[in-house]
Amino acid sequence: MENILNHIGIENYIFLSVILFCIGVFGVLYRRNAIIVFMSIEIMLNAVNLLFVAFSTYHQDAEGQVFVFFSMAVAAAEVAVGLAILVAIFRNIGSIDIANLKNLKG
Amino acid sequence: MEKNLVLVLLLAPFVGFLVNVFFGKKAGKGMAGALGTVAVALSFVLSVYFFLQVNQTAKPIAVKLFDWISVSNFKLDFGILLDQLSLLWLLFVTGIGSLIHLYSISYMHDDENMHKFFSYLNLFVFFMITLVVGSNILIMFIGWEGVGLCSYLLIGFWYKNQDYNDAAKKAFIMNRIGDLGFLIGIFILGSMFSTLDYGQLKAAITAGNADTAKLTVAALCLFIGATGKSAQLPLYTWLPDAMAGPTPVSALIHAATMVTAGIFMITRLNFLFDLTPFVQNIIAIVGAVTALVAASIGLLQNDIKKVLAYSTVSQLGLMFLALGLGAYNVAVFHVITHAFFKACLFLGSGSVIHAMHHEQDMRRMGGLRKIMPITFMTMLIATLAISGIPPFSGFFSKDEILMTAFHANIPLWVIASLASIMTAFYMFRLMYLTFYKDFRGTEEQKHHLHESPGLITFPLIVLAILSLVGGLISLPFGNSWLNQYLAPLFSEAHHAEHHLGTTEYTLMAIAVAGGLIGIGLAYNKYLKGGYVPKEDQDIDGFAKTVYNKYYVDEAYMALIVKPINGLSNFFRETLEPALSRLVYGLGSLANGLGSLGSRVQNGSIGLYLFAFVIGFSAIFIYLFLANK
Amino acid sequence: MNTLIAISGLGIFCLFAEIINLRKAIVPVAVLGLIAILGITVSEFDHPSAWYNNMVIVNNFSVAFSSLFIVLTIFILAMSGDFYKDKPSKFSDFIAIKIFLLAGAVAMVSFGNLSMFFLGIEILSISLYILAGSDRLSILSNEAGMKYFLLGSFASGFILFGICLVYGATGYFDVAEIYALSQGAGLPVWFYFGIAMILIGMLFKIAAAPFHFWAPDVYEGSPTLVTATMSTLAKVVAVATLYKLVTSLNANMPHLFQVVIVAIAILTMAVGNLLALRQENVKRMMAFSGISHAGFMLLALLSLTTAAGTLFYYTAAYAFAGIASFAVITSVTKNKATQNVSDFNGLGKTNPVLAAVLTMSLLSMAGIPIFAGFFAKFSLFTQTIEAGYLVAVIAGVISSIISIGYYFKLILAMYNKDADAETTSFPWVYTVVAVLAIALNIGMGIYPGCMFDLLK
Amino acid sequence: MDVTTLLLLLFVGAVITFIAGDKLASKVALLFSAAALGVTVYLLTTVQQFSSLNVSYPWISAPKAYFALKVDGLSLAMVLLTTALTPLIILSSFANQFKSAKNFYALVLFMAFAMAGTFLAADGLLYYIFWELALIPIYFIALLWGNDAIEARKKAVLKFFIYTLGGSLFMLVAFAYLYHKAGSFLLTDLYQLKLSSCEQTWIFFAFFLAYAIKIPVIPFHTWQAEVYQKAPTVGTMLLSGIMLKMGLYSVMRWQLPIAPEAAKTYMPLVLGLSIAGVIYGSIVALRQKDLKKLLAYSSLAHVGLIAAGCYTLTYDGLSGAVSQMIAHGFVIVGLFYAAEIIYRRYETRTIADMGGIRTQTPKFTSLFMILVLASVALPGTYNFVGEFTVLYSLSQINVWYAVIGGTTIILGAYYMLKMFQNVMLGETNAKLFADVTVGETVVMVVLIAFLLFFGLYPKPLLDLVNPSIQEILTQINRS
Repeated sequence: MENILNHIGIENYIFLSVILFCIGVFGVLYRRNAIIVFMSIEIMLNAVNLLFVAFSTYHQDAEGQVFVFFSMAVAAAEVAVGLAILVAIFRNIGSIDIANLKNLKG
Repeated sequence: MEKNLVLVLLLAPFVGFLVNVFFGKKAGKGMAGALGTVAVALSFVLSVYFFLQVNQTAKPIAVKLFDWISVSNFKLDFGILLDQLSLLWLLFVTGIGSLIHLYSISYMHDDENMHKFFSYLNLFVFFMITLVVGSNILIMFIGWEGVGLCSYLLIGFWYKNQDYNDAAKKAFIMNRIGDLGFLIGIFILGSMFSTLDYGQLKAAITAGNADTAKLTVAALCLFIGATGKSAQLPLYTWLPDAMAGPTPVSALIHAATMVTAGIFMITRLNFLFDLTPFVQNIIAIVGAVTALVAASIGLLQNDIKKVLAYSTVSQLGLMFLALGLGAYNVAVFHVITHAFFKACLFLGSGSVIHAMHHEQDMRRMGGLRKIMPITFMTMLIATLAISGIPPFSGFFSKDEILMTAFHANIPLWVIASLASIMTAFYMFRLMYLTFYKDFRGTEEQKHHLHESPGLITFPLIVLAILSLVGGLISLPFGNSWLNQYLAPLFSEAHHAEHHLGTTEYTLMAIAVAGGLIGIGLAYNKYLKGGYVPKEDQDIDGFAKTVYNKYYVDEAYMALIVKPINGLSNFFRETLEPALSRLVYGLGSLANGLGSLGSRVQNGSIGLYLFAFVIGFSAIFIYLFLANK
Repeated sequence: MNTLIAISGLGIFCLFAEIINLRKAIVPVAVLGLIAILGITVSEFDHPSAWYNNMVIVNNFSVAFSSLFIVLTIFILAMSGDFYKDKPSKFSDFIAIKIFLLAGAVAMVSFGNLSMFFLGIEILSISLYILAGSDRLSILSNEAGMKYFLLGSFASGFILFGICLVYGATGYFDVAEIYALSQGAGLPVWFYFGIAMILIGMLFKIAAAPFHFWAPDVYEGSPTLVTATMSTLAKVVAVATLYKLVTSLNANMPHLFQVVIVAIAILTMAVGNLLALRQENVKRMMAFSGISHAGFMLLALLSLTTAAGTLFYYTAAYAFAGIASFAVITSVTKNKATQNVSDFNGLGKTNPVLAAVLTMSLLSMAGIPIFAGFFAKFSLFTQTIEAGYLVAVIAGVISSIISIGYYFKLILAMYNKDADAETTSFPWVYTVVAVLAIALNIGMGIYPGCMFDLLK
Repeated sequence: MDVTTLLLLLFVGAVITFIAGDKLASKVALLFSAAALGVTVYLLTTVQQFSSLNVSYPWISAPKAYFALKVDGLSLAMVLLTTALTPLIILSSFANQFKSAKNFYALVLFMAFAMAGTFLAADGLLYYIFWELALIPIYFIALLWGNDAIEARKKAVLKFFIYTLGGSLFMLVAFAYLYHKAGSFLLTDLYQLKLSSCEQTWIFFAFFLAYAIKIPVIPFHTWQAEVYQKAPTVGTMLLSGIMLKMGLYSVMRWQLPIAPEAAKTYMPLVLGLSIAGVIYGSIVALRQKDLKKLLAYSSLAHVGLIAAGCYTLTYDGLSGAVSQMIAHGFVIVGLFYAAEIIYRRYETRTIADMGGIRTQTPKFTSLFMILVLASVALPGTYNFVGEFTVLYSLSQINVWYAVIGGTTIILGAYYMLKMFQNVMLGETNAKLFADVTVGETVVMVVLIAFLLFFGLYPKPLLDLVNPSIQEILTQINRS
């Protein structure tokens, strides 16, 4: 079956995803605002989702796209929990800077 | 029957020991003393019985009691061998032992622990019998160590005085140094010949195909053992100190019996020493030098028992000289006569000390001749004997040694003769200072002076008589009884008789003259000159060196004891904690690493994420890049 | 599969129980229900089956581990009744979340498809995020929850990427298919990239160095019972899953992977034990102890074909000892602000039973016979030696020696010091759980064969 | 009636002692330990063929392990040592008032159980388990009922525990490796292994580490003196009397026959270490100020000699080592008991605070003296038999070993007599020393009677042990 991958090549999708994933990783590493960190994690996940879709097309197989739904649902749940914890933290210390979370160490 | 009698002979003193240990206190002092004496006397009677039997039949009595120790290449029985040599020793051990027990009943009567004293004495006699009658070297070793133990117990009998305890300890440890040599000798013999039984050893060694070098080492080791027990150079220093013990102990153990164990051992193993001339030479030299050194120290001692102690060392040296020259029978002869006169001397000095209320310094004595005539007479006889004046027993035995030395090696003869002259000098010095002139002690002592009771004088008299006539057993004319009696023990070589020729008579004359010179010098200085030795602080010059025993004890202290103690302190205070710290150090290292790690774990999420990524990258690089 | 459904049903029941005012019944019902489910699960032993196009595969491995998880959950739930009694309004939530967590755990060991695996791990993780931060008013708990969440979802991203790459390389999520393909040659390199990423994600979950940093902080900050859950149940689940993943995805593990495993195992043991030495907080100490045990368990990956039984034994031994010790720790520190070693002073006198149980569980973790921990370590060592990695065994031995240092610190405190504060009451349920758990541990020690042989 | 009964008896005894409560604990413990002794003696006297008592039940299938016990003269002799000393040790403690006595005596019996198990085990895993089990009770005994400041004690016992456990873990690795090679832990299978010299070397040293720490051989001894000093006397007795014999026994039973080639290759090294221990221990003991520490170092010296005997790989060395092990067990228990008797009256272990005791208690003095003499291996005591045989075996390897090792008879006499002099002799001590009680006398007399009897007539014990030693030697010399 004719598809776009014949023209662009699966490698490029992989590279794109890797780049996106790395952007996410660096976002997580360098930002201290919890919300932005969350968003960076979302970028990582979505980079993967993108790749899933690409592979799904590559293999002419729907499973990959189904998996994307799973992973989106999971990501949503995860972020919900994360935000809830964040709210609790904000109520306790009035800040969402993760650099302030250094009570536990040693 | 015979076996039972042998057992009684052996165990009677042991039973005496047990009874005295457990019931002595309740039985009372007289009872305890009597019991101890009877036990030893019983052994003596049996010894005489067996002696007569063996003397007649010339057949040794051997009894096997039970299987004892076995090692890979041999088994040892606990067996008893009553032959000419052991019986001879038994006779004077139990005989003199009985007399000294008798003597002690009176001598120790004031001591609260008298029953203990007798139990120890009995134990000593038991071990001495064991030493003598065992059928193999290891049993001898049991007795050997056992008498050492009793010596330890008895030297330290007055245990409240730590100096005495030190002396006891010193005796034990010095002995143990020798014992190690003895043990090593036993090991070498055991592994060479797969037996330690005298008979089998003799057969194996005389078969003549043994490695001489190894034999030499073994003999040397055994001799080291003998130097410990018999107080020869360099291990002699314990014996003078051992005089801390009660005087009967000095008489029995440190003069008559125990210290002759070394001579017994070498005589017992004469077949071994005969094959190792190198060791024999060493023995002769050590003996002669010991005789001279000890005699020279004896010249200036003021403690009456110390004088006797050094004289013992010196006499033992003469015996070793004889042993080294292969004249075992001569050595044995001197052992016997020495036992008589030295026991007599010690007991006599004990009598004096008893009278003087435990004063032993001759500078505080004098003029006792009239107050204690029996003591004086008996001691005089013994002194004449030790000085080698005919016809007293010491003359014959000492003369034989000198004669043997002369025939073997003139320098040794010179040394031995010098020692004899010194002996005569210091013995008469002792007599003059003690018994002549005026009393130099305190008034109080003078007031209490008295002749000792019968229980003390009786043994003295018996021993004096023996000192007088003891020489009869081996008169230098023809083939003496002793030599014949002992002949089965020795190889043929020793049967060569002395032909009394001019040389021999000249030698005798020289020896007697030497003795007389010594006596004369002493007479001149102490009786005629009325000289009384200086107080300790006034002694100076070379005399001080001699008086302080050439500082040998101090040298040992500085060269051996101090370094070991220093090492001990070093180990205890430095090395042990260091080792300990090493172990703790490992723990601290772990703790330190832990602290370091804790610092990395600083609570920062960023760092944790960073570590994750680093770890991830490292693994990826290793897996997919580094190995491409 | 029946297990999974039943567990989920039980969880939902717990949520409903709140609505129909049956709060008091929740714990007994949950415990009884789990016991029943345990029966169901065990009955599936030796009856392998596959469900829903191989989404879920039930085999002896999954049954054995599921049963272990259920037993652990029973213990944890039994303690929850007392632990949450001053938080009645959230009671059913906590219980339900723990049961859902169990469902995730069961899914993780019985997956037949990577999507099932991913769902399982996320259910487990999200439940744990919630539980870690569940003490809403405590900043420490918040911090623990946040740290766990951030790092956990970061790691999830890696796992997801790994799954994606594996899918891309093979075109399948079904592990059996992937396994078949991995036997052949010609897979693109990103297949191995994917495997590596999944493994690294799992290494994070079991807290292997250098991915371990979250564990001590999270363990310390979380409510004690949650710490117990994480250090026993969650750790065991992660290890079992890791093992299952490795065996089912890639039987012929390249030598390079083994080297990495050995290196990480040694590093993990060292880091865990060394850092534990300096800890005063018991929960934190147990976290490091758990890290070091993760290092040991990693050694099982070196002998994939034979180690299932050993791993099962090790995890069970570790988990029971952990439950026993955490039961004691929870009981002792229940009304205290801190959980320091000094809080255990004099326990030997005030409550000898708890002290004895804690001692025994620590001895088990230290690997002293006759406790199960010894056999676990020993058979792991044996297998590792057979696999040819003596160096890993030596490292294990050395770290075992180090571990005595901190385990005994606690024991010494219990027996050798007098109590600082007045004694508080010790609810009976903790004691019962502690004694039962340690009894199981000792039973395993006296007759280890029964468990070693299960997964032949 | 077999050895399993014996083990069960001790184990059940421990449980019942615990149940019996504080008041009855000591009596119950004594009863059970005496019963165990009875069983041992019964077995020794009635059984003709010891191998008929061997036990072997399958226990674990993977790794394959058996509950296997090997009964021969050697193991029975060691069991006898254990069961004979345990009641004496328990009896000796009757005068002490231990808090929570039930725990204490239960631990003592449990330790006896573990030690007897170690001596009997014929399966490596089982052996290792017993070996480690013995460690736990002594740890608690020393920790909970010990002397001195708690911090120092804690440090000492922890070091002891970590040290010994650390050593044994390497042995465990060796066992794991052996299992990998042989497919079983059974002694018989391990004996049949053919290991390369490299394998033998590291297995030999893995075992050596475990045993050298337990025995202890220098420089692995640093735990010893501290623990001996800190532990309560009962613990010290158990440690020095029985437990360190576990190490020596294991050398004979496990280390040498499994790695004989390595044992031959490294003989100079291990012999050197052992003999160095003799001198080192003696010299350190010379200047000790603490009575228990002095005895600890004397023990170090003596076990050095025993270890040397083991490592000679000769019949004499092994046989002498066994004799010496038993003899040392009895004598060191007696000596520590003497120290305890003094401590009960003077509340001190510092030698300088003693002295002048002899006048007040002649009976105790005599008993103590005999023990001192036994410890310096005076002929007539069992110690002499052992020491003589060991030194003889050393002289067969090299006379200089015997000479250096033999210095123990000199140095030993030196420090023991010095100790005795300072402790017992001298001017009568101002402090009252109550005469020894009947119980105290009984314990010491029994110990001494044993030593003297077998000193004069060691044949029964030698006959008991020697066939096993022959067997071990056959294993060592297999090609």
